[in-house]
Amino acid sequence: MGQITLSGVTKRFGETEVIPPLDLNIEDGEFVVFVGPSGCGKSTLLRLIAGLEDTTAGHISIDGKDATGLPPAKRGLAMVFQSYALYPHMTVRKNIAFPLRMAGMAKDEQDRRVEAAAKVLNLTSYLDRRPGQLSGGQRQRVAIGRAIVREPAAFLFDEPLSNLDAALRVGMRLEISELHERLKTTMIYVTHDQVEAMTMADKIVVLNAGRIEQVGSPLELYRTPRNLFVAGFIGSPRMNLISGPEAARFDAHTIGIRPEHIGVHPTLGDWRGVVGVSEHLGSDTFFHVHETGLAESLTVRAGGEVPIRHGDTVFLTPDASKIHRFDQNGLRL
Amino acid sequence: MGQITLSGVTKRFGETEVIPPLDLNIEDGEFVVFVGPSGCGKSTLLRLIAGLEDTTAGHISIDGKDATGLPPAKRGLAMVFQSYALYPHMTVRKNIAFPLRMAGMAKDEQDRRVEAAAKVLNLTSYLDRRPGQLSGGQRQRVAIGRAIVREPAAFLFDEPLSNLDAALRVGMRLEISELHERLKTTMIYVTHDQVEAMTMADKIVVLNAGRIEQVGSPLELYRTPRNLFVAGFIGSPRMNLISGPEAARFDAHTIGIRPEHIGVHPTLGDWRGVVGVSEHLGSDTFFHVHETGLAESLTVRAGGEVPIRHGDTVFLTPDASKIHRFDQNGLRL
Amino acid sequence: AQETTTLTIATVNNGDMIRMQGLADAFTEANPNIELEWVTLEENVLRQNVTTDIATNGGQYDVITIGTYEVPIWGRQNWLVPLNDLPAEYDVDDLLPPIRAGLSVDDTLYAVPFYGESSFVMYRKDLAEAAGVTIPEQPTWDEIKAAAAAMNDPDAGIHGICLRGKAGWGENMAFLTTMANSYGARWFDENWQPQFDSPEWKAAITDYLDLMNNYGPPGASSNGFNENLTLFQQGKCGMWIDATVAGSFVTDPNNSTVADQVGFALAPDAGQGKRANWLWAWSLAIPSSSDAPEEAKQFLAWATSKDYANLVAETEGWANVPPGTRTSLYENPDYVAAAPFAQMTIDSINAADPNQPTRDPVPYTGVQFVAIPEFQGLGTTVGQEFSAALAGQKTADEALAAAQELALQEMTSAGYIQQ
Amino acid sequence: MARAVSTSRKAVNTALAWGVALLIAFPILWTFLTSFKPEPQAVASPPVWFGFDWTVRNYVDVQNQRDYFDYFWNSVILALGSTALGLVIAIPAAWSMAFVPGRRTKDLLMWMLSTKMMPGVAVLVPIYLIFIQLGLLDTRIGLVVVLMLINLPIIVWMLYTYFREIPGEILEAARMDGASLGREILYVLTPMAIPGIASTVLLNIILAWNEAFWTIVLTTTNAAPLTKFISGFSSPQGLFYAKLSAASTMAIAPILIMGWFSQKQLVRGLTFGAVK
Amino acid sequence: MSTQASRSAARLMLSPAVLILLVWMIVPLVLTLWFSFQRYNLLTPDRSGFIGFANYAEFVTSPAFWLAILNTLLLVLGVLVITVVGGILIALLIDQPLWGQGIVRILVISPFFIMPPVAALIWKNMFFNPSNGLFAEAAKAIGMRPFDFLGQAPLASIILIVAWQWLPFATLILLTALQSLDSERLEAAEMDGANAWNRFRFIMVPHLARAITVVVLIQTIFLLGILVEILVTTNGGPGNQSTTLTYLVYQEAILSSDVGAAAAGGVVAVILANIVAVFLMRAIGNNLDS
Ligand SMILES: Nc1ncnc2c1ncn2[C@@H]1O[C@H](COP(=O)(O)OP(=O)(O)OP(=O)(O)O)[C@@H](O)[C@H]1O
Ligand SMILES: Nc1ncnc2c1ncn2[C@@H]1O[C@H](COP(=O)(O)OP(=O)(O)OP(=O)(O)O)[C@@H](O)[C@H]1O
Ligand SMILES: [Mg+2]
Ligand SMILES: [Mg+2]
Repeated sequence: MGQITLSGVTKRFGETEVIPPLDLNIEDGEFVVFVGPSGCGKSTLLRLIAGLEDTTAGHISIDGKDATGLPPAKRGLAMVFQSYALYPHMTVRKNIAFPLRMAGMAKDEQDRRVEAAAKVLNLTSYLDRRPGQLSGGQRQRVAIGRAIVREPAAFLFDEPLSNLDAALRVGMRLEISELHERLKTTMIYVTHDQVEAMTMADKIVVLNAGRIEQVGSPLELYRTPRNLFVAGFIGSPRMNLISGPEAARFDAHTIGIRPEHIGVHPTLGDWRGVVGVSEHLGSDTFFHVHETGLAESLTVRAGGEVPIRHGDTVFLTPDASKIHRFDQNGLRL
Repeated sequence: MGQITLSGVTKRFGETEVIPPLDLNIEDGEFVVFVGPSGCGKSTLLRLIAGLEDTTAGHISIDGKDATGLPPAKRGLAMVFQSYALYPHMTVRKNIAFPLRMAGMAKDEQDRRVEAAAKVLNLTSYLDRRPGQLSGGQRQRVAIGRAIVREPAAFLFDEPLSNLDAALRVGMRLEISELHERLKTTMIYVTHDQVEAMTMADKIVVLNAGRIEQVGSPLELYRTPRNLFVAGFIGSPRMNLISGPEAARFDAHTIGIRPEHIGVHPTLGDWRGVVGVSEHLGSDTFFHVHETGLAESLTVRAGGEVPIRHGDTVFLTPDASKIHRFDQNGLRL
Repeated sequence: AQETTTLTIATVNNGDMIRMQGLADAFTEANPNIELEWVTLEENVLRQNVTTDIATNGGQYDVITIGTYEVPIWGRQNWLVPLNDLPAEYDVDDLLPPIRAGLSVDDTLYAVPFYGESSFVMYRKDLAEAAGVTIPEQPTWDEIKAAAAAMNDPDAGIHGICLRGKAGWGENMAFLTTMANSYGARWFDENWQPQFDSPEWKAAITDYLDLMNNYGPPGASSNGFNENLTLFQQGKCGMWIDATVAGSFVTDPNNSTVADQVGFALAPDAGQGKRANWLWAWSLAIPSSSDAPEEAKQFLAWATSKDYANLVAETEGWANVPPGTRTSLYENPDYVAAAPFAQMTIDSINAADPNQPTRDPVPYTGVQFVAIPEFQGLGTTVGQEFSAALAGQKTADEALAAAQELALQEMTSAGYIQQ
Repeated sequence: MARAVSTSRKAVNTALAWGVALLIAFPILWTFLTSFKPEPQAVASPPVWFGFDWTVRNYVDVQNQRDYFDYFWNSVILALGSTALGLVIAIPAAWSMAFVPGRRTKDLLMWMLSTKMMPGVAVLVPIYLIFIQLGLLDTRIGLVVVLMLINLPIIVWMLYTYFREIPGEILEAARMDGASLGREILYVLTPMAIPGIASTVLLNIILAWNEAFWTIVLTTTNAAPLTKFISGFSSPQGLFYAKLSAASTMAIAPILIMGWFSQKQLVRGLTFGAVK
Repeated sequence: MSTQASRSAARLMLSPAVLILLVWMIVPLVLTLWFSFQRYNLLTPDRSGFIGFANYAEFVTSPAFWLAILNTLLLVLGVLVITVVGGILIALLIDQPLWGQGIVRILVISPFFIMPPVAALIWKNMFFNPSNGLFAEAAKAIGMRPFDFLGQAPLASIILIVAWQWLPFATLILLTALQSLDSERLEAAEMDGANAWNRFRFIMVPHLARAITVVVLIQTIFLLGILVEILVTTNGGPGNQSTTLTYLVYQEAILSSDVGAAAAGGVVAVILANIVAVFLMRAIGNNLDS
C-alpha cells in the first residue's frame, strides 16, 4: 500500500517560500516523477514527504492516515539518495541489513531478506565488499537494496542516477523501471533530466519555482503541454518556439513545433534557412538551421542518412497538425 | 598547423602496459575524437601527446618535428581539462592571460588577445569574475579561452563536458563544434560518450584496452563497424547482437541489427516476442522485447505514438540490408 | 670613546636579587663602560642552565649566582675565577668566617656571598599564647612537638607546624638533613657507606612524619620554601622552621598578615650537641669561560660591598639589606634595630659548621648537603622517597630502605665505595 | 538536518555549551582576573570574584623586574622566523610528496614525524656542545633553526594534506601554459593553498611560541623569548599569585589573541588529512 | 604528472627537508649513542672513558625505570582517552544550533594557546594547591576536606593538566570531521529507523575513526615528550609516582649532570618511542590511505 496525499503543503525557509501551498495525490503503485529545473523545490517536496523536513503548513497523509507529524522512520517510506548515502565502513551486506537491524529483526530473517534483495539486484557476489570497492552503478544498486528490504509503502528517489555516466544511466533507468514492474510499489522519483522523466513515469509532475505546472502522463505532456514552460521542458531536443508574424499566422502569440515534426527538403518548403552545425548520430541527424528569420536557430530532426551539410540552404515544413499554440501568457490555446 | 603523428608509442605504468605500441596519424585541422570505455587509456594517450607523461617507447612528432622529449610547454599544444583546471584565485581575465604572461608577452598584446578570445566565447561581461562565481558552462568556456589565446597548433580536450548537466552538455557540444568550424585548428577530443563522438568528430578513434579498434568517420563506424566491440560501442541505443541458429541463417557467428532497423507489428513479422519496459520519449518509443529466443532482450525503436504496451506480444522484422555479420573472432564478415 | 663591555648576569629570582637589579643603575653610572644584562630565573632552571653552560664551557655568563654547594666543587674544577685579588676596600675579612670558609677551596676564595642564611624557628606568638605554650629561645624537638600539638587547629585553618616536603636536595633534603644532624644521624660514615639504616635516621624521619601527618598542612609533600612562606604569611602555620631570610618576609606588613606576631627561636636540637640549622649563601662567582673577568670582578665587588648595603638601607630601609654576609652589618645598631631577627640569624650562622655537621665524624663537608657532585642527583632521588613517605605512599621504613639502596648504588657506581 | 530545532532545545544546548566552554576556559579567565588583584586578595579564602580592589600594580611590578618587550620581541621573531624558514623548506617538499608521490612517500612522512619523538633532554648535551661549536648559543638564528627543525614534520604533513586536495590538473594546466616549476609553485600552487598555508603558519606560530624546552635551555638574554620570561616567575618569594597571574597573562595574551582572531583559518586547515 | 623531469624535480625539492631532518636526527643520535657508552658526568670531567653497557644497566635497573614506563603509558593513554572522548562529546555539543557559537568556540579552544609552563603553574598554584587552590576552596565550601591533588594523585593531576591543554586540539579536529559527515548519510540512517544513539554509534563514530587516529598520532608524539608540566608541578614525585621516562632522563641529565646515563636513557626512550611509533604508523598509515 502506498497512497500519498498532499493537501495545502507549504514550505518556507525563513522568509523565502520555497513551496507555495500545493495539492497532489499519488495513487498506490504509481511511478510518479517530479521534474523541473534546478532549485525548483523537487528535493524539498520529496523531503517533506519523507519527513526529513517539517511542513510549514498543510497536511500529508499516507494510506489515508495523517503523517504530517510522524518522524521519518515511522512513515514506512524508503529513500534512495543522490549521493547514495551508503555507510562506507559497512559491507554491502551490512548496509542492506541496516534498516532490518534497526528494526530489531531476527538475524536469520535479516539474512534471508538481504540475500533475496541481493539476488534481485545482482549483488550477490559483492555482498562482502565495502561500498568503496564498488562501481557507481553497483553502489546505486546497494542503495536500492537497502530501500527494498524494508518492504516500504513507497520508494522515494532523489536524482538517483545523476552521479552515473551516460551509459550506466541508461542501464540503471531500465533496472529501476523493471523493479517497479515487478514490485508494483509506489515510487516517487525526482530528476531534472526530462528523458528520465519521460521514459520512467506513469505520471509526471512538472514543477517550477515550487508550483506545479502540469501533472499528467508523459505522452499527455508531450502532446498537450499546458503552457510554454512545460512545452520547453518536455521533449528532447527542445521544442522550437516561434513568435511574431509567423505565430500570428496561426492566431497565436507563440507557436511551438518539435524538431521531429519538421520536414526538410533541399528545394521545397515553408521556411528557408541555412544549415549550421549538423549532428550525425547514425540513426538520426539533427540540423541546426539559421537565418530563417523566425528564431535564432531551429532544430530539425532528420533521418540518419540525409545528404545535407554545413552551409547548405534548406527548406523546412512543419507538420501543421503538430503545431502548439500559446497565448501571450504562455498558456496553451 | 597541427599535424601529429604517433609511431610505436607505448606506455607502461610499472608492470602494466596501458598502451601497447600504437600508430596514429592526425591531419592538420582535423577534429579527432578518442572514444572508448572507462580505463581504456584515452586520457593516457592524450597526456602522452601533451607531454604530461613520458612515453615508454615510440615517437611523437608534431608538424613533422620530433617532440617526444619536449616538455609540455614547448609542444605548442593547448589542453582543456575535464575539471576545467581554472586557477581559482585569478579572475577570468587573468586565467585567460596566464599562458601569455608566462610567455612574457607584452601587457597590451595580452589584453588584446584576451578581449578577442572573450568576445568569441561570449565571456566579455564576466572577465572580472573569479571562476567560483561562474556556472559550469561558463567555466568550461574560460578553460577554452585559455587554450585559444595561445593560438596553439592543436587543442587537446579531455572529457571537457562530463561535469556538465545534460542540457548544458548539448549546448557546449555545439559551441565546440562551431569553434572548430571557425578556427579550423586540429582538435583532439577525448570522451566516453559516443553521442559526443558521433556528433562532433571528423574522425573517431575507438580505443579498447589501449589498442585502436577502428579509426574512421562517424558514419563509417556506424555503418561498417570493423568488429563486435565497435558495433556495440557506436550507436545508441546499442546494436542488438544475436548469435546461435538465427545468426547461422545469415552465415555468421553473430549478427547485429540496430534498434532503428527493426520494424514492429502486432501480428506479422520474423521474430515473436513480448514487450517488457517501453520507454516513451514522445518523439520515439523504445521497446525492450523479451522472450524472443534470440537474446535476453532486443531493443527496438518505433515512432512516438505506437499503441503497444507492456506485456503485449509483438512481431519484429529486421531490415535485412542493415544486418551486420561477424565471425567467431568478432570480426566483420 | 671607551669600549663598552656587556656583562651577562645569571641570578635567581628572589627578592634581594631583584632588588639588586633595580639598584644596579648606581653601578652602571659609576662604570659607564659596563652594561648589564640580567637573566633572572627560578632556582632550578637557573642551576640547570648555569651547570650545563659552565661544564661545557659555553661562555654564556660573566657572573653567575651559585650556592655554597657548588662553589667548592666548581672551584676545584677550575671552572671559577679565583677572587683573591679583590681590592682592599672590599674588606674580605669582614665576611662571616663560616660563610667565607664555605666559599673557599684551599683558602682561595671563588665566590663572594650576596646574602647568607641559616635556618631557625619562626612561630606565632599570639597562637602560642592562646594555646598556653612558650617556645624557648633554644627549643628541643620535644618542645616543638608539644607546641605543634597545642597550636594545631585545622578546623580554624591553622596547622601546628609547616615544614618542607617537596622533593629535592635543596628542598626537603635541606631540612631533613639538618634534622637528621640534630638527631645524630649522618649521610655517610668515614668509608662513604650510606647510613640510612641507622636508628638515628629512623628516629628523625619517624618524628618528621608524625609531626607533619598530625599537625602539618594538607599537601605538604609539594610544599617548599615558597609554599610554606605563603601559608605562614596567611597565618595558617603555628610554626615554621626554615631559612633565616624568611624573617624579613614574615615580618613585612605589606605581605604578611601576621607581621607583628612572629617570634623567633634557634633551630631545635635533640640533645646530640647539634642544632638543626643549615648554612647557605647565595653567592656571585665568575665562570672561567667569561670573556670579561675584570669587569665582572668590579661588579661582584660592588654588589657584595658594604656600600651596597648602605645603598639598600638608604632606598629601602635597613630591614631589606641582604643579610648574613658581613660581621659589620650585625654590629650596625641601625640594622639590629630594624631587623628583630638579626641576632638569631647571626647566632644560627655561627652555630653551623660545614666541616663537622653532626655528632659523628663524616668524610664530607656541608651542613645540609654533601659537597660531592653526585649529591644533586642522589639528594633529589632520596628526597623523593621521603616525599613519597610524607604523601603516605610509603612507610618510613620503606623510604629509608629505598634511600639506603639508592645511595649504595650511586656511591658504588661513582667509585666512592671500592668493591 | 534542516528540521526546525525547538527553541527550548536550543536553549538547553546553549546553556550546556556555555557551561562546558566556561569550564574549559575558566583557568585562563581566573588567571586574568587574579592578575588585577592585590596579592592578599588573590589568595583570599573564600575567593573574591569581582569585588576586589582592582589594580594594575602587578603588571607594573612584573615589568619593573624585567623588560617584557625584550622577551616579547624575541618570541615574535622566533615564531615568525622559524615559520617562514619552515615554509620555505616545507612547501617544495610537500609539493613533491603531494604531486609526485612515490611508493615511499607515506613512509617518508612517517619517518619525518618520528624525528619528533626523540626526547629533547636526551640530546640536550650533544646539541648544546654543537651550539657552542657553531657559536649559536643564545642567538636568534640558532633558535629559529631549532624551532624550525622541531616543527618541520608537522608543517610538511599539514601542507601535504592540503596540497593533496588541490587537483593536479591545475598544476598540469600551468605547465601546459608554459609555467616553469618555480612559477607553477609561486603563481598557482601557493595562492591556491593560501587557506592551508595560513593555518599551517598559525599552528606553527603557536607551537613555536609555546615551545618551552629548547627556548629555555639554549638562550640567556639576547634570544630569550617569553617562555624564559615566565620560567623566572615559577616560584618567586612570598605571596605571588597575583604577580604570577600578571606575568602569565602577559606571556600568553599575544598568542591567545592571535588565536582568537584567526581561529576560523586555524580550524579550517587543522585536519591533518583527518577529514576527507 | 610523472614525467622524468618532474620526478627529478620532486626529488630535488624534497631533499632539503629530508637532509636537514636527517642531520637533525643523526648527529645528536650518534653523539648520544657515543656518550651512552662513556662515563661522562658534567661535574666530574676528570673521570671519563668507555664503560660499555654500564650506563644502560644502571638506567634500566634503577628502581624508577619500570614505574616510569608504566607512568608514561598511563599518561599517554589517560590523556588520549580523555581528549578523544571529551573531544567527541564537546564537538557533538557545539555542533548543535546554539546562541553565541562563535564565542563558545573561542572559549573552548583557548587552552590550546597556553604555553606549558604557564598552564602548569596556573593549575598547580591556583587550582591544585590544597591550601589556597580553588579546588580546596570548593571542597571547603561544601564541607569536605581539601584533597591534596599533587601529593595524593600526582599522575592523575598531571593527566588532567595535559588533557586540558590538548582537549581543544582533539575537539577541533573531531568537530571538523563531524561537520564533514554527509548529512544525507545521517538522514538515510534516520529513514532506516536508527534513533539518535544508533546514528551516533553506527554512523558518526565510524566516520570519526580517521580523525581519531590522527588525533591519537599527533598527540602521542607530543605526549611522549611531556616534561615541563611534570617539572613545574610534582618534580616526578612524590617518590616516583609521576616520573615518566622523559622525566627520568631529565633527572639524569640535569639533576645528576650524568650525560652518559642520560644518553643511555635517551637511547632507551628513543627505542621505546619508536616501538610505539611503529604501532601507530601501522594503524594510522592504513587509516590515512583508505
Ligand atoms: N535548508 C535550506 N535553507 C534555505 N533554503 C533552502 C534549504 N534547502 C533548500 N533551499 C532552497 O529551496 C529551493 C529549492 O531547493 P531544492 O533543493 O528543493 O531544489 P531542487 O529542485 O531539488 O534542485 P536540484 O535539481 O538542484 O537538486 C532552492 O532555492 C534552495 O536554495
Ligand atoms: N599514474 C598511473 N599509474 C598507474 N596506472 C595508471 C596511471 N594512470 C592511469 N593508469 C591506468 O591506466 C589505464 C588507463 O587510464 P586512463 O586514465 O588513460 O583511462 P581513460 O580511458 O581516460 O578512462 P576514463 O574514461 O575513466 O577517464 C587505467 O587502467 C588506469 O588505471
Ligand atoms: Mg535536489
Ligand atoms: Mg580519462
